[in-house]
Amino acid sequence: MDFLNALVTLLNFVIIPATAYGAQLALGALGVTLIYGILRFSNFAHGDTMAFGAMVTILVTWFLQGAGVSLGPLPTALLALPVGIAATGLLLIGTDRAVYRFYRAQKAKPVIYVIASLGVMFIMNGIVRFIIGVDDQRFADGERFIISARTFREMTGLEEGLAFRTSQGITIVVAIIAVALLFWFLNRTRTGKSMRAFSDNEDLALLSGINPERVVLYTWLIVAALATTAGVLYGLDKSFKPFTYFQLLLPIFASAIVGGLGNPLGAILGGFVIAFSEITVTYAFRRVVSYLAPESWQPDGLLQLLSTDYKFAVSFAILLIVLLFRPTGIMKGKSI
Amino acid sequence: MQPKHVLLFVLVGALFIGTGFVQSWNTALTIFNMGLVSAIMALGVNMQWGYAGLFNVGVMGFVALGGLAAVLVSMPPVEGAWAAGGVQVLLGLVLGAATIVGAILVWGRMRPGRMRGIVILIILVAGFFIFRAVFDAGVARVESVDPALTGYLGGLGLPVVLSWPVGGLLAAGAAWIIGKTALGLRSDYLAIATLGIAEIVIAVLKNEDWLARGVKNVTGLPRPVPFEVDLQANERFVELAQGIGADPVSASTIAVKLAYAGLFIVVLLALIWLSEKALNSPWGRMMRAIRDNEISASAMGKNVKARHLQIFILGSAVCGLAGAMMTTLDGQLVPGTYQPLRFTFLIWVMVIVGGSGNNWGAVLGGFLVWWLWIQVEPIGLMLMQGITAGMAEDSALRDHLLDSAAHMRLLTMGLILLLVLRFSPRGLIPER
Amino acid sequence: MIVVEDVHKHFGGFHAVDGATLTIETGSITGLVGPNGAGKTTLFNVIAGVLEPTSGRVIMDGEDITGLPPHELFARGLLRTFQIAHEFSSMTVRENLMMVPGGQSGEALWNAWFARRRIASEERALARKADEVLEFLTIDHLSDEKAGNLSGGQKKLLELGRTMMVDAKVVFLDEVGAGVNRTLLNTIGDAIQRLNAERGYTFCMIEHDMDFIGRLCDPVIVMAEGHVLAKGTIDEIKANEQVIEAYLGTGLKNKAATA
Amino acid sequence: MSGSPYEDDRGNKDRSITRPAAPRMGDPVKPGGQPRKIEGDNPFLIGRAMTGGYGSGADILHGCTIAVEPGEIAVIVGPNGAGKSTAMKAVFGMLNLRQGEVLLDGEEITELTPQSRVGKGMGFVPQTSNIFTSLTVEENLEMGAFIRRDDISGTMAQVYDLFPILKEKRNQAAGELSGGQRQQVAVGRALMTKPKVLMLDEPTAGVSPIVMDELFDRIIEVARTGIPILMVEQNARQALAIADKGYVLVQGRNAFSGTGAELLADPEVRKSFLGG
Amino acid sequence: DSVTLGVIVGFTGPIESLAPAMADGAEMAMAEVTESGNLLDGMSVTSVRADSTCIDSAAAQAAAERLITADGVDGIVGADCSGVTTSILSNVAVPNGMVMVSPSATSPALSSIEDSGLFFRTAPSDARQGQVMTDVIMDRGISEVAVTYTNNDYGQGLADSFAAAFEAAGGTVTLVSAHEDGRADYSAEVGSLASAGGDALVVAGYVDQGGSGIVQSALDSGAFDTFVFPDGMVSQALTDNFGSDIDGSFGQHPGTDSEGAEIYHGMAEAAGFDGTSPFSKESYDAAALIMLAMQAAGSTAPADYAAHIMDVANAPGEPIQPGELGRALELLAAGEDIDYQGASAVELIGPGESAGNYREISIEGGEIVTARYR
Ligand SMILES: Nc1ncnc2c1ncn2[C@@H]1O[C@H](COP(=O)(O)OP(=O)(O)OP(=O)(O)O)[C@@H](O)[C@H]1O
Ligand SMILES: Nc1ncnc2c1ncn2[C@@H]1O[C@H](COP(=O)(O)OP(=O)(O)OP(=O)(O)O)[C@@H](O)[C@H]1O
Ligand SMILES: CC(C)C[C@H](N)C(=O)O
Ligand SMILES: [Mg+2]
Ligand SMILES: [Mg+2]
Repeated sequence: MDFLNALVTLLNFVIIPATAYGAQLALGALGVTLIYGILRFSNFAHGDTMAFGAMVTILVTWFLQGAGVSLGPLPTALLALPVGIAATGLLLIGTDRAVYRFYRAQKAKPVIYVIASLGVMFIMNGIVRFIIGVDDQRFADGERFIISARTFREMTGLEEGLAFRTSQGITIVVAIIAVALLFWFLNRTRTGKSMRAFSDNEDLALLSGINPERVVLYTWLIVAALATTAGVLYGLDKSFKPFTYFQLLLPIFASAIVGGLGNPLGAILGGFVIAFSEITVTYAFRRVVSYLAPESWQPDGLLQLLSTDYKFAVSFAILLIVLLFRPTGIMKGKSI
Repeated sequence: MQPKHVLLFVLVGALFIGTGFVQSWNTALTIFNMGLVSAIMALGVNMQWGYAGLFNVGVMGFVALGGLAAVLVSMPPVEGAWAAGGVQVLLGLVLGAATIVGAILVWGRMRPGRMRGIVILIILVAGFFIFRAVFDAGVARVESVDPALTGYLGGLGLPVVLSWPVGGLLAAGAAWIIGKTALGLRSDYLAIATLGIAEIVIAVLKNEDWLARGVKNVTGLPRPVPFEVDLQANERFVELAQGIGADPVSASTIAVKLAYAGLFIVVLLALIWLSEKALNSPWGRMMRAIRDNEISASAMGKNVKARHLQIFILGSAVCGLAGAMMTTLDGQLVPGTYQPLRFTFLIWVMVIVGGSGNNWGAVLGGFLVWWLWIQVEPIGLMLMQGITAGMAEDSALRDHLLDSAAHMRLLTMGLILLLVLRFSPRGLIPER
Repeated sequence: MIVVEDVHKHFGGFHAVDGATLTIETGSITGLVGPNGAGKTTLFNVIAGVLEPTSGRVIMDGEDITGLPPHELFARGLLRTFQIAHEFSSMTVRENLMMVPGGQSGEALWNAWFARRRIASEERALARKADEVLEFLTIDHLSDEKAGNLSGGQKKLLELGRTMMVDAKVVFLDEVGAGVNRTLLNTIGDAIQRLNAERGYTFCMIEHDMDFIGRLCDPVIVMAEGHVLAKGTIDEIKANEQVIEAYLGTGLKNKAATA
Repeated sequence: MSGSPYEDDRGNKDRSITRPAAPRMGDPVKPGGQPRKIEGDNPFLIGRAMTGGYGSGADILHGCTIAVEPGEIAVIVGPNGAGKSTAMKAVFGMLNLRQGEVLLDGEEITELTPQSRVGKGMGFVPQTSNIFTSLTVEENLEMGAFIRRDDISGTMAQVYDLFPILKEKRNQAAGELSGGQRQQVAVGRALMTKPKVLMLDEPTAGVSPIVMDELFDRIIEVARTGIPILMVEQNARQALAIADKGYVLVQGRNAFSGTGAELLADPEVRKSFLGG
Repeated sequence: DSVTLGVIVGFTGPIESLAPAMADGAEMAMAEVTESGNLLDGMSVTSVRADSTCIDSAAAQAAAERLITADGVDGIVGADCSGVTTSILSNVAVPNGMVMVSPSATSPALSSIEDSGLFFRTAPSDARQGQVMTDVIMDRGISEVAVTYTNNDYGQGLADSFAAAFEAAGGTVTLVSAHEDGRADYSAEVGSLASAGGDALVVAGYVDQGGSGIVQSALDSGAFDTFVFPDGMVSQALTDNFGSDIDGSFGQHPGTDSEGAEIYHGMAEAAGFDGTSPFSKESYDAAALIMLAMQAAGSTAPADYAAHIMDVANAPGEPIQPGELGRALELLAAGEDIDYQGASAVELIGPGESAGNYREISIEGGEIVTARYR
C-alpha cells in the first residue's frame, strides 16, 4: 500500500505534470524547428503567434459558448480551433507577404530574418494585447478532469490522490498525432519531400520544378496549425495571458536546440528533456520517501537536491552537460 | 567614416538635442547616459558577432555580473556579517571548488574504468554534502544579520569606479568557462550555453542573499559624482547656477548627469580607439579571415579555437564593464530587472540596426535604438491620440484605443525596426 | 617523408578507408588516383587533421602526427588545398596571402595597440612577399580584387599561392584540376614543378586527369575500396590490369561505333 | 558577388539561430511571365544574343548565342570565368537577361520561371550544389521526377543500371557521398525528368576515367533518341570529339564556333583553350 | 491656473490588471478637485500617465524623469511596485525634490529609505501585513502552512516578515519557496510545496502572474485546497479565475470598513470602474493628499507642501470622506484643520506610511466576502 502511495505521489507530482508540460513544449518546439528547417531562421515571433492563434480561438469559443454550443465533456475550444488556425494562417501568410517575402527575393542572410522576426514579435505582441487586453482569460469548459485527485482517493482508498486533466490528456494525444503526421507528411508525401528539398537547396528545387512560393505557403500553414494548437492547449491547461506566451519562447527554444534544431523528432524529445529536468531535479522527495522508508528512518529534510529557485538554471545546466556529450543535440539537428 | 555616416551621427545627435528642447534637458541627458552604456554593450556584442561571428545570447548575464561587481567593490562591508558567518561562507565555497578540482585531478590520474567512476562519484557526493553543510550554515548566519537592511556580506568599500574593470574581469571569467567548454563544439552549443549561463547568473543573483541581498536589492551604491542635494546645499554651486540664470535644482541634476556623461564618454572613446586599432591591424585581418572561412583559416595555421576564445572573452568583458557602469548610474542593483528582452535582444537589435562589424555602427545603433526604446512610449500615445482625434468623445472604441496606448510601445518599436531593416539591411553604417 | 600506417576510417558500418598504408617520399610529386569513393579525400582529411582516424597512425619525419589539429600541422610545414577552393572571399587577393604566415607580431592584440611601428615594417615586408608570389603565379594584376570575385581557376592559383607564403614542406592538393581549363592547368602544373624543383616542396595530389598526372607525378599510388591497390610510375600504372578494370577503363564504346 | 546588401554579411556563420543556405546560383526569373508563340524557322533550343549579369552587377554575358537541334550534342568550352555556366543558367531562367531571348520549340520563353521551364521539358544539371545533400539518393532521384505524374520506377531502374553504385547507396544521404558519386546522382536526377532537352554543366568534373567514359556513352545514347544535349565541358578534347556542334566562349562572347571536329582541328583553339 | 500630477503605475508588466483601476482612482480625485474649483483659487488639475512597468527600473526612471522635467508635474502618485518605487525615489524624485506618494509600494525597506522627507505611502509596510496575516491564520486554527512568494523584494519581504511572525506565534512554516513570475509551468514548485505539506498555502504573489499559476497547479494536483491570499492576490481576477474551487480560502489586504470605502465604491461604479480593486482606493487617497497638502501650504511647490501631507492626513481636524474634497479645500482655505480619512481611512504614521488597516476576506461561493477588518 505504501509503495502504491509513493508511486502515486511520484506520478501525480512528477511524471504526469512533466509529461504534459513536455508535450506542450514539444508542440511549440515543433513549429520553431519547422521554420528553422525549411525557412532557415529562428522565429522569435513564435510565442506571439501562439498567443494570436489562441486569442482568435478564445474569441470564437466565447461566441460558441454564448450560442450554447458545446462539445459535452470536451472543451468547446476544440470546435473553435479550426477558425483559430485559419486566422493564424492568414496572419502568417500576410506577415510573409509584408515582411519575409521581400527578404527572400533579396536572398537576405538568415540573421536578417531573425531580427525581422523580432520586429514581427513586437508587432504581434501589440496586436494581441490590443484586441484582447493583457488580462488572464479563461475559456476552458467541459470536464476539467479525466480523473481528479479527490475521485481517485475515493475510488482507490489510497492516501494520495492522482489527478489527470482532460487538457493534459488532449495535449499528449495531440502531440503524438502531430509529430506522427508531420513525420509521415515530410518523409512520405510528395509535397513533404519537396519541402525538404527546398530546405536543402532552393535553386536546385527550382530546377526540379518545385514552386518555392507554394512550399513557403505550406510551411506557414503547418506552422499556423501547430502554433495555434499549441497555444490553445496551453491556454486550456493553464490560462491565456499574452505575457506568458512570450515567456514560453525561452523553454521552447531550449527544447528545440537540445533536441537538435531542425529535427521534428528532436523537438519532441527536447520538450520532454526540458520538462522532466525542470521538474525532477528540484522535486522534494520527502513525501515519496516517507512512504517507502521504515518508521525510524523517516527523513526530516525535504530531500531536495536543489531549491526550486534554481529550476530554470538547473535545467539549463543539464542541457549543457547533455550537449557536452552530444554536441549536435539529442537527434542530429538540421535534417528535416 | 564617410560623410553620410557623420550625417547619421549628427541626426541621432539632433534627436537628443530635440528631446532637450521639446521635453527637457534632464530627459535628454538621462537617455543619453543610458545610450552611452548601451553603445558600449553594443560594442561588446559587435566584437563577438561582427568580428568573429560568435552568437552570444547571454548578454544579460555578463551585464548582470558587471552589476554584481559594482556592489562587491563599492558597498561598505557589513559590520558583523563577516564575523557571523562570512568566513564560513568563503570556506564553504573553497571546499566546493576543492571538490571539483579534486574530482578533475582524480579523473586525470586514474585509469578509465568503473573504479574511476565510483571514486569520482564518491568524491562529488561527499564533497557536495560537506559543502552544503558548511556553506548553508554560514549563509544562514550571514543572512540573519539585520535582514531588513543588510543580511549580506557587503562589499569592499572601494571607489565605485574601480568596479568597472572588476566587472569586466568577472564577465571575462565567466566567458572563459563557457568558451572553454562551448567554443570547440557546434555553435548551437554556444547559443544555449550563453542563454543558460545568463539564466544561471540571474538565478544566483536573485537567490543568494548573502552575496548581494538577492531580490531585496542593494540600493544607495556610492557614486563617483556628487549628490544633487549636496550641490543644492553648496553655496558656491548655487551662486554659480544663479550666475548663469538657472535654478539650482535643475542645474544640479544636469551637472550630475553631465559628470556621468563625461566619465562614460571617456570609457567609450577609449574602447572605440582600442577596437578600431585592433580591427585595422594584422589581428583584425586574421579575425576577418577566421570569420570568412574557419576551415581554411585553420588550415592556414590560425588557431581558430584560441582566437574565438580570446574575442569571446574580450566582448563579454566589455559587456561586463558596461554592466558595472549601468549599475553605478542606477545607484542600485535590482536583479529582477534583468530580462532577456531588454538586455539581450535589444542589444542585438542595436548591433544589427547600427551595422554589424562596424564599431561606429554599433555605437550609433546603441544611441538610436535606446532613444527609440524610451521615446516610442510617448510617440505611441501621440499616435493613438491622433487616430482617435476624430472619434466621438464617448465611443467605446476610442476608450479602448486610448487605454491600449501603452501597448503601442512594442508595436511602434517593431514597426521602426522593420522599416530600418528594410531600407538599410546591412545596418545604418555597414562594415567597410 | 610522410608514412601512413594501416589507417582505417569508418563511417558507421562503412569502411571508407580500410587499412591504407603508403609512403610519400621527401621531394617527390606523388599522385593519388582511384575510382570515385575509393577513400582518397577521406584519407587526405585524416592526414590533414580534419578527421580522426578510427585506427592507424600518420608519421611525418619520424614524428607521430595523428590527430593533430590543422593549425599545428601548418606549423610543422604540412599544408593542404581544398577540392573546392576555400578563399577568404571578402578580403583582397593580397590580404589572402598576407594573412598566411604564422607568428606575425601584429597578431597579438597588445602589439596591435602599442607596437605599431614594428608592425608597419613587418607589414611592408609581407606585402612585398605577397606581390612576388602573385607575380610568380601571373595574377599580380588582381592583387586588390576581392578574392570572392575570382573565377574558379584563379581561385585555385590563389590556393597554391598561399602555400608559397611560408616555407612549406609537404603540400597536399585535392583535385586542383577538376573544372579548370586545360590551358590554365598547364600553368598550374608548371608552378608545381617549379616549387618542387626550386624550393624543394613535396607534393601529394589527387587527380582524375591522367594526362596531368602523367606529366607531373612519380610515383603514382592507386587506391580502391579504401586501401592501396598499386604503386609505380605512370606507365606501370597504365599497364596494370587491375587498375584498368577498376579505374581507367578502356575508352568510349559508342564513339568507336560512330567514328 | 551580386552586390545585394541583403546577401552580403561577410561570411558570418551563425549556425545556431539560423541555417545558412546552400550557395545560390543566380537570380531566378520572377513568376508571372507567359510563353509566346513564335513564327518562323528557329533551332529547337536557342539562347539568342544574350546579355546579362548577376543582381545589379556588371554584364557577364555580352550578346552570346547558343543553340542546339534535336539529336544533336552541343558543347561549350572556354577559359574559367568565361561565362559558360552563366550562359547555361541564362537559358534556364536562373538569370535575368537584360537583352536577348530564349526560344524553345517554337515558343519564346524568356519570361518563364525555371520551374515552368522544367514543366516545358527542360532538364538541367548545374555545375555546383547540384544535389540535395540531406535527402537520400533515392529521394534525390524522386525529386528529379517531381513534375512527372506517371510511374517513375522504370526510369529509376534505368538510372540504377547506368550507375550501379547509386543503387547500393540508395538509402544513404547524398551529402555523404564522394565527389564523383555526387556527380552521378546529379546526372541521374536530370535523367529522371525524362527531359525533352538536357543541359549539363561539367558533368564529368571529378569523375574517374571509367565512369566518365560510361557517362559520355550514355549521353550519346540519349542524344540518339532525338533529345538535344547542351553541355559545358573542360574535358574538352573528349567532349568535342563526340560533339556535333562546339562553341568557344571568351569573356561572355562567342569567340569561335563550328563542328566539334573543326574546333579540334583549329590550332589557335587548341593552344588557347584545350591545353595544346 | 493649472496643476499637473504624474501617475506612474505599471500599465504593462506583472500587475497590468491592477494598474487601470489605480490610475482611474487617482484621476477621479483630480477630476473632483478640478470640478470643485476650490484648489488655490480655482486651479484645475490634470493628470499625466506614465508606465512604471513594475519591474524595469531603467524604463521607470526614464518615465519619471520625463514626468518631472518635461511634463513639469507638481507631484507624483506612484510608483506602484516597491522595486521601481525605490529607484525612482532615490534617482529621480529626491534629486529633483519631487514629492511621491505611492499607493501600493509595501516593502518594509521603504520605511527606512533616505527620502529627504519627500516620500509617503498610503499603503502600510508589509512588516505589518506579516503580523496581520499570522493573526488571520491562527484565528482559523491553522498552525502549519507552506509559503510561496513571487521572487522580488515585495514577495520576499512579505514572506520573511510573515514567516518570522508566524513562527514567533508558535506556528510551523514547512517551506518558504520562491516562484518566478511569468513562467510557463509551476509543477516543480507545487511538487515541492506538496512534499513539504501544511494545512494551507500562503501565496505571496501577484494575481496576474505566477500567483494564479501556483494556485491553479496546486488545485489541479490536489496538493492544497486552502490558500491564504495577501494583497497582491486579492482581486476580482482571482474569483474570475477560480470561482468556488477556492472556497474556504481567505486572506487580507490593506483596507477598511470605513464609510469612506463604501462611498468610494459607489463613486467608482458611477465612474465606470471597479473601486474594490486593490490599491484603487489608496491611489485616490494619494492624489487627494497631494492636492490637499498644496492647499494647506498655499503653494504647488513640492518643497512647500511636502511638510503638510502628514498634517492633512492625520487628526486633529474635520474628518473628510471621498467625494468631499471640495469641502476639504474650502476648510483648508479658511485656515481650518482637516483629518483626511479618504477611501482607505488614511492614517499616516512614522516615516509617512499608512498605519495599516486590513480587510480580512474569505472566499465563499466563488465570491470574495469581507470577513472582518483588522
Ligand atoms: N560522412 C560520411 N558518412 C558516410 N559515408 C561517407 C562519409 N564521407 C564519405 N563517405 C563514403 O566514403 C567513401 C569514400 O569517400 P571519399 O570522399 O574519400 O572518396 P574519394 O576517393 O575522394 O572519391 P572521389 O574521387 O569521387 O572524390 C564513399 O563511398 C563515401 O560514400
Ligand atoms: N552567383 C554569382 N554572382 C555574381 N557573380 C558570379 C556568380 N557566379 C559567377 N559569377 C561571375 O561571373 C563570371 C562568369 O562565371 P561562370 O561561372 O559563368 O564562368 P564559367 O565559364 O562557367 O567558368 P568555370 O569554367 O570556372 O566554371 C565570373 O567572373 C564569376 O566571378
Ligand atoms: C501593486 C502591489 C501588488 C505591489 C506590491 N505591494 C509591491 O510592493 O511590490
Ligand atoms: Mg574526393
Ligand atoms: Mg562553370
